Amino acid sequence: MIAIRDLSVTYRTAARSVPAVRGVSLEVPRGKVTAVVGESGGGKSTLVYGILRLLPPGTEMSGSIDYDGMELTRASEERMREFRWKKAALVTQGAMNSLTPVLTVGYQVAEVLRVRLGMPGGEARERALELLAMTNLPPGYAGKYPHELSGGEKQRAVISMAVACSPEFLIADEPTSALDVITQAEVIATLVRMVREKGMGLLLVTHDLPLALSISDEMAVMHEGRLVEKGTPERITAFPSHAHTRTLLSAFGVTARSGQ
Amino acid sequence: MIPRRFLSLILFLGLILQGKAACADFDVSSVKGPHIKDLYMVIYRDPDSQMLALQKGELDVLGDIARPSDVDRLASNQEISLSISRGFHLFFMGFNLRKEPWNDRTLRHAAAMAVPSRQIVRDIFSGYSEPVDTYLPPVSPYYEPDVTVHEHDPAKARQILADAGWKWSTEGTLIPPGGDRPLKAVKLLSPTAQVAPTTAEISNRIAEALKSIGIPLSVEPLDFSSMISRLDRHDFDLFVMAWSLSRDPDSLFAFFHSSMDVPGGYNIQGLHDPELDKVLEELRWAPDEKTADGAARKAQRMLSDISPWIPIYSRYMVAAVRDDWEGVVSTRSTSADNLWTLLNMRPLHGGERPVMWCLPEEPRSLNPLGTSSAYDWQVLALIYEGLIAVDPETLGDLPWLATDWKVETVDGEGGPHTRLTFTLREGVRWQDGIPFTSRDVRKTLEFLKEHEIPRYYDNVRDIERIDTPDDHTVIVTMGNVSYWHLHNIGGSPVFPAHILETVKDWESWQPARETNPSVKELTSLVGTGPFVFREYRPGEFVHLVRNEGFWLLGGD
Amino acid sequence: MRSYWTKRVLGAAAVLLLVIAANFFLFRIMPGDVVSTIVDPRFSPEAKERMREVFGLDLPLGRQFAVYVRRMLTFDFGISFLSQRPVWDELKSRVPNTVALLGSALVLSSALGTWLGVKAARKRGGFTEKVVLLSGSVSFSFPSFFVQLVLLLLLAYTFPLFPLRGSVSIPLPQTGTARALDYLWHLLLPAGSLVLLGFGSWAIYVRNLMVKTLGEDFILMARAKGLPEGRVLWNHAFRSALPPVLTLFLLALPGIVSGAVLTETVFSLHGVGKYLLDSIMGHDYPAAGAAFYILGLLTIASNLAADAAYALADPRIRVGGRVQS
Amino acid sequence: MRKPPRWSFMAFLLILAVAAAGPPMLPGDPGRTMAKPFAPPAWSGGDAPPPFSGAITPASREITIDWKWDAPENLTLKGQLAFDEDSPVRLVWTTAEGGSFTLASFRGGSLWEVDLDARDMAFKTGLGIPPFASATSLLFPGRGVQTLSLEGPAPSGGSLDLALPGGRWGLLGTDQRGRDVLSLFIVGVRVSLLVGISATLLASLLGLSIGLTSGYLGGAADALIMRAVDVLLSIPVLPILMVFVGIWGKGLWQLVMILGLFSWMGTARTVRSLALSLRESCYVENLRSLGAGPWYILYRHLLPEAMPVVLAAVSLGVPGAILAEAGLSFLGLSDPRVISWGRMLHEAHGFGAFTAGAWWLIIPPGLGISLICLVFLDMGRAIEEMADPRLKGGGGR
Repeated sequence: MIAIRDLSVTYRTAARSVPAVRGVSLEVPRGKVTAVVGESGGGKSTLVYGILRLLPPGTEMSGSIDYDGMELTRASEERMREFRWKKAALVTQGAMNSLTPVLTVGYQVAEVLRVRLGMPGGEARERALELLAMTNLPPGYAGKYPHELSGGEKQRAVISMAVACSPEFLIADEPTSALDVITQAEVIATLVRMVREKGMGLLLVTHDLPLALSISDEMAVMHEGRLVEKGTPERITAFPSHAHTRTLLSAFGVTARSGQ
Repeated sequence: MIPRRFLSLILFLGLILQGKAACADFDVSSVKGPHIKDLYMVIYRDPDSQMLALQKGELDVLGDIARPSDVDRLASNQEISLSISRGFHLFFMGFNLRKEPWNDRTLRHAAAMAVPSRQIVRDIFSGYSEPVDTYLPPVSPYYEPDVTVHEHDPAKARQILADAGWKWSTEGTLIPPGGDRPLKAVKLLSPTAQVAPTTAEISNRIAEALKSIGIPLSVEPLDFSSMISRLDRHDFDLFVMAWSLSRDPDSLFAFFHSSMDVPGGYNIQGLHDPELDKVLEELRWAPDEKTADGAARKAQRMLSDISPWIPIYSRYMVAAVRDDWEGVVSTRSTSADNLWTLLNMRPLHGGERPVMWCLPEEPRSLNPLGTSSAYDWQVLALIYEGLIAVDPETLGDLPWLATDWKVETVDGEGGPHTRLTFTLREGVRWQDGIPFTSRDVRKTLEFLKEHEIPRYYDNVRDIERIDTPDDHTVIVTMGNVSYWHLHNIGGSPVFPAHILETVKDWESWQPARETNPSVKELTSLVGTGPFVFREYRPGEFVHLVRNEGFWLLGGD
Repeated sequence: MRSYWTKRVLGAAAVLLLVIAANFFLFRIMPGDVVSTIVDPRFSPEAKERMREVFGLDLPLGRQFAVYVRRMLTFDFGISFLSQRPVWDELKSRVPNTVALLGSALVLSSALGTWLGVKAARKRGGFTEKVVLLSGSVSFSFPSFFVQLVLLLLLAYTFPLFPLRGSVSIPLPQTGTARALDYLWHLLLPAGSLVLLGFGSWAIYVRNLMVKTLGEDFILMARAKGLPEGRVLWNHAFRSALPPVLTLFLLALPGIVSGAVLTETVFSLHGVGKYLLDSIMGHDYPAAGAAFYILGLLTIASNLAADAAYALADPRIRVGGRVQS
Repeated sequence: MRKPPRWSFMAFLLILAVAAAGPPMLPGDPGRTMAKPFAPPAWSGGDAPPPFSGAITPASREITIDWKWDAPENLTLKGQLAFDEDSPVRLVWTTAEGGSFTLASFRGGSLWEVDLDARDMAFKTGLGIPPFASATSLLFPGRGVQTLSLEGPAPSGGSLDLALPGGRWGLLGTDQRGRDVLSLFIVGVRVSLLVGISATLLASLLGLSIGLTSGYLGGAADALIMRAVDVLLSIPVLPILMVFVGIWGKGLWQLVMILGLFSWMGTARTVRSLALSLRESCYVENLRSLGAGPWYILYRHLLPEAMPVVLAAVSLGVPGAILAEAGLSFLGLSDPRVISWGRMLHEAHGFGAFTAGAWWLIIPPGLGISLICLVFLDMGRAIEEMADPRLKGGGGR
């Protein structure tokens, strides 16, 4: 379980400082889907990269992130690197530039296996094919470059890479935006399958409220850097406690009863 | 009132060699060399690196030092000896006499008085040059000092102009006599040569000086070749130029005889003076030296009255040799970087080491027939020799490959002819071992004339016939009479007949790259001279070694 | 892929043709008279005229051009006006020196510049970045000949660590190895000065490219994968930035070739650049044309080489995708 | 917290001020000879003497010089003296050590003009010293009182001026002709700025218009122009400049033209890609559908967008032009009448300042060029960073 307690993140530049996450507390258990919903610029991505500690230099973090007794905000860079991907892997928006454009997809998957798990080259390449196959990418795709793949294919390649080291957690940052509806469904199905089959925990960060409602076990609503609502999808749909949640719900055509 | 005249009375005494390596009166017959075995002529093109290399000891001999700051610096260097000599160099400003207003002699005299040559020499050369008033450099044996001198005196310049009816406009521009319009703006063509950064500077000084007496002059700097083409087309008002002359005064004919005023001819200024023409003809076709000398001096006196140029200065030749050499030869008329030094020098502390001699430019082709580059000839002159050499002290004739000669005027068809009879030195061999005979001289002259080789054609065109009664006598009969034929024929290098016979195309002939037909280790670049060509590495050096069979060594 | 190469080769051919045409016409409209540069005061006007004929300058211009193109392509550059030797004979000995100078300078300055640029981009605001930014601007800002002259004075004269001139010692070393070492020793200062002058702008350019690249998502992704920093930097960021870096190669080349003229002048090197300068000064059309042509060929050849490297480095070209321009 | 303006902007204003106000404020013509050639700056001259002058007149027939330094570089005596009496006159120099030299002797009875210079060969020969020796070290053998006196009848009129040039001069010494380096330096900044800025402005204007045209027209015209740019970019410029200077002459404006004509390609390329992307943008698409003409779009939308790029190109281009001018000057391919920093370096090199160690002649123009280039580079970078903040050194993603 990853337990976030009272996390605040502030971006500092020479001229000003911008608080992006303010006093967030959240628990991400294994084997379950936890969703964070909020509008763009609400601090969701900062939260994701805060967990992996991939924020730009000069960013201030306070509060704590506890992973099985390890304090992530204060862990050494070495231990962090060990934590990344083996314990928690990142799934980014596939249409985004997440794959290195000059390396083949197969190489990029195999690279993780070789470098992180110390797998010999030949074995890594075979395993990469298997991983790609798991996300329904035929073997021929291993030799392709990212620019030759469609958005959905890229997304699946990214997921293959994410599960390569069998991490305990998947952290997905807007994995489906900019994909067409059918592809979206496929990608989500793949993700959920991984979680269910391997007992991983999934932290899904999205602005897509219906998606979050439909697949998450626990969810939270984020607004201007704060978590304004936490609970099961059913509870939130039924009894939204914060005005922003109500606005969101109504925006997506989900009717809710007044909390009070 | 004789202002400043007393300065010129203190004559430059010449023959001065600084410090330790002072050289007594030089006796040519004492030279029995060369003593050195290896000679590297190293290519240093940049004057700065020449200086640095000399001071660092990477160079032993450096000639033609032009920058006064370098001279001063080397003079204070205890490891280096400097020598100075007068040079056959003449820098002048020429007028276009074909058009107004320069056809006016008074204006030219006034201009001559306005130009501060002495001050220019002081400021630009720190005194290491000689202001001149004549049309031959003072080192010339035919130099005439007693000529009309236009002393620097701007006030007098204005005076003589006013006396001749010139007036000045309100802006101070000259108005010709009888006219009412001031002179139009004129341009002084000036080269901006890389090698002589001083030239443009001198032009500016001249322009300022002439402006001060009312001549609306500005400088037009041009690269050398566009300038020459303007001059060749006679499209100019004024120009500055320097010539490097030879010891013979017949250059006066080329520069000032009216027949040389053709497009591209040497009479650039377009001087036509029938009286002067007569004297110049007398000079050019003088039967003997006495007539020549008289005509040369008379021509100089006439020229300084006519003032077709304003002669400005003549450079001193400054050469530096490192002090660990002895036997360096320098005289008042030849600076230390000469053949005699090479024949005579040896390491001061004994032993054997190569001489590093500065070559300021790449030799262009090492083709003695095709090249006219002075740098090629710095090398070639150590390989090929002429019948007559020039005495480094007196600049007189010196027996060389010819031990004796006779100049006669004989009558023949179509009038009198000059006949030259040379007696050749015995026992001389070409560097490939083949004996040197009259056949070689004859073949050389015939070859030069037959192929009209530009560098030599003027020298040999008048040859009518060549007789070789025996192996050591050459009789050359010229088509007309001129004392200068002796120097033209006697001064030309002699090439081996057995090599000339193999030359198919003289323009692209590359003797340095051909294997010698008789000795495999040698190239076709063989002469009778003191040094044998070994290797030319472009951009780096030319390597020469002592000719062990050199005739001067054998006579020891 | 094929269209890429067709384009590049056609482009190179166009440049070649342009160089040849520029050569021919530029040098022919230069002022001045060839014959005048080789005059001697003792030549008569007839002798001068004879020189003009010898050099064949009396042919009509059109005919001269047709012959010219063919001769350029066969490396037959004619006879130099100044030396009266075949131009190619004169150039032959100079080409290796220039190639060695330019090649080593280009390779070393790009290697050093790239390394420093990557280092600088990695640590924003760090010491390396400051040094690179400063040294880049400074080395770009100093006139090259000024720096070179000062270096020459300091390192070849005041502290004589290097030779003053040329590319060989005199007399020549005896063994082959000694000669090779001697050559390197002579090359060190000129090439080193070019590196010193050239690495800065290279480093800045690479740093800028890397800064942009390091901001890309795939870099964040690579970090998220827990890859070691070196691998992120070189295998992902630099590999991706390589194609534009190679473009810089193309852009830097003409500058380096221009630098050869000054460098060869300062260090008295026997090279093509100096030959070009001398020929232009002497209005030696065939020689200047040939030198310009050789420099052009060197540029075109390296351009094509860089294009090939670009294609290798950028899969979007290699596998026939769309090329961003 | 507001940052102060970048240093380069301040420096640029300073340079502009010097260029505008400096030359008119100079006392007299910078071409005048002020001291001996290669005189070091006054503050570094050490034991070098200051300038000295004196005169012999009918009233005063002797000049005494209390000399406390090493021998001066030169000595000149110029002027006219008139004598009524026809008897011998001598100009005699007596040294502190008691040596005596006759500098000139003549007979009175007329007006004499004297023009002596210790550098003249004739002067040295007259004193009996070799040509490379220094006449002044003979006349100033030690420190103490040296005297120049006129022996013979008293002159009836005129005056004879003795001048000893200083061995050190001003803030930055003198050049090979004894001119004040500081004045030349101040005059030179104008030319370097002028050449740099006008050539780059020309290049940027060309680049801007060609880039906009190319980007806006697109298609075959664009392809053709870009090919031409590629070709021009891959040709070494210096050789071409050399050839053009040969054809057009070495004047300042010719140089500006040539430099401008051969450095527009980079700007054209950048502007063109900008124009291309703007042209494709929905925004311009909409404008076009609203019936906006190409000129309107070009003027109101493309141009303002391109301006920062062009400004940065100008700033970054100026150093290139200044350095190109310096390079051409160094090769001797510039107008010798125009004093620029490049020209100063060329002359310093031509006259051996580098080997003579005359650093005051080399360092100011050398550093001046690099300083001005640094200023422009930094301004260019500042402009670039405004347009693309990611490039800013340190901090911030």
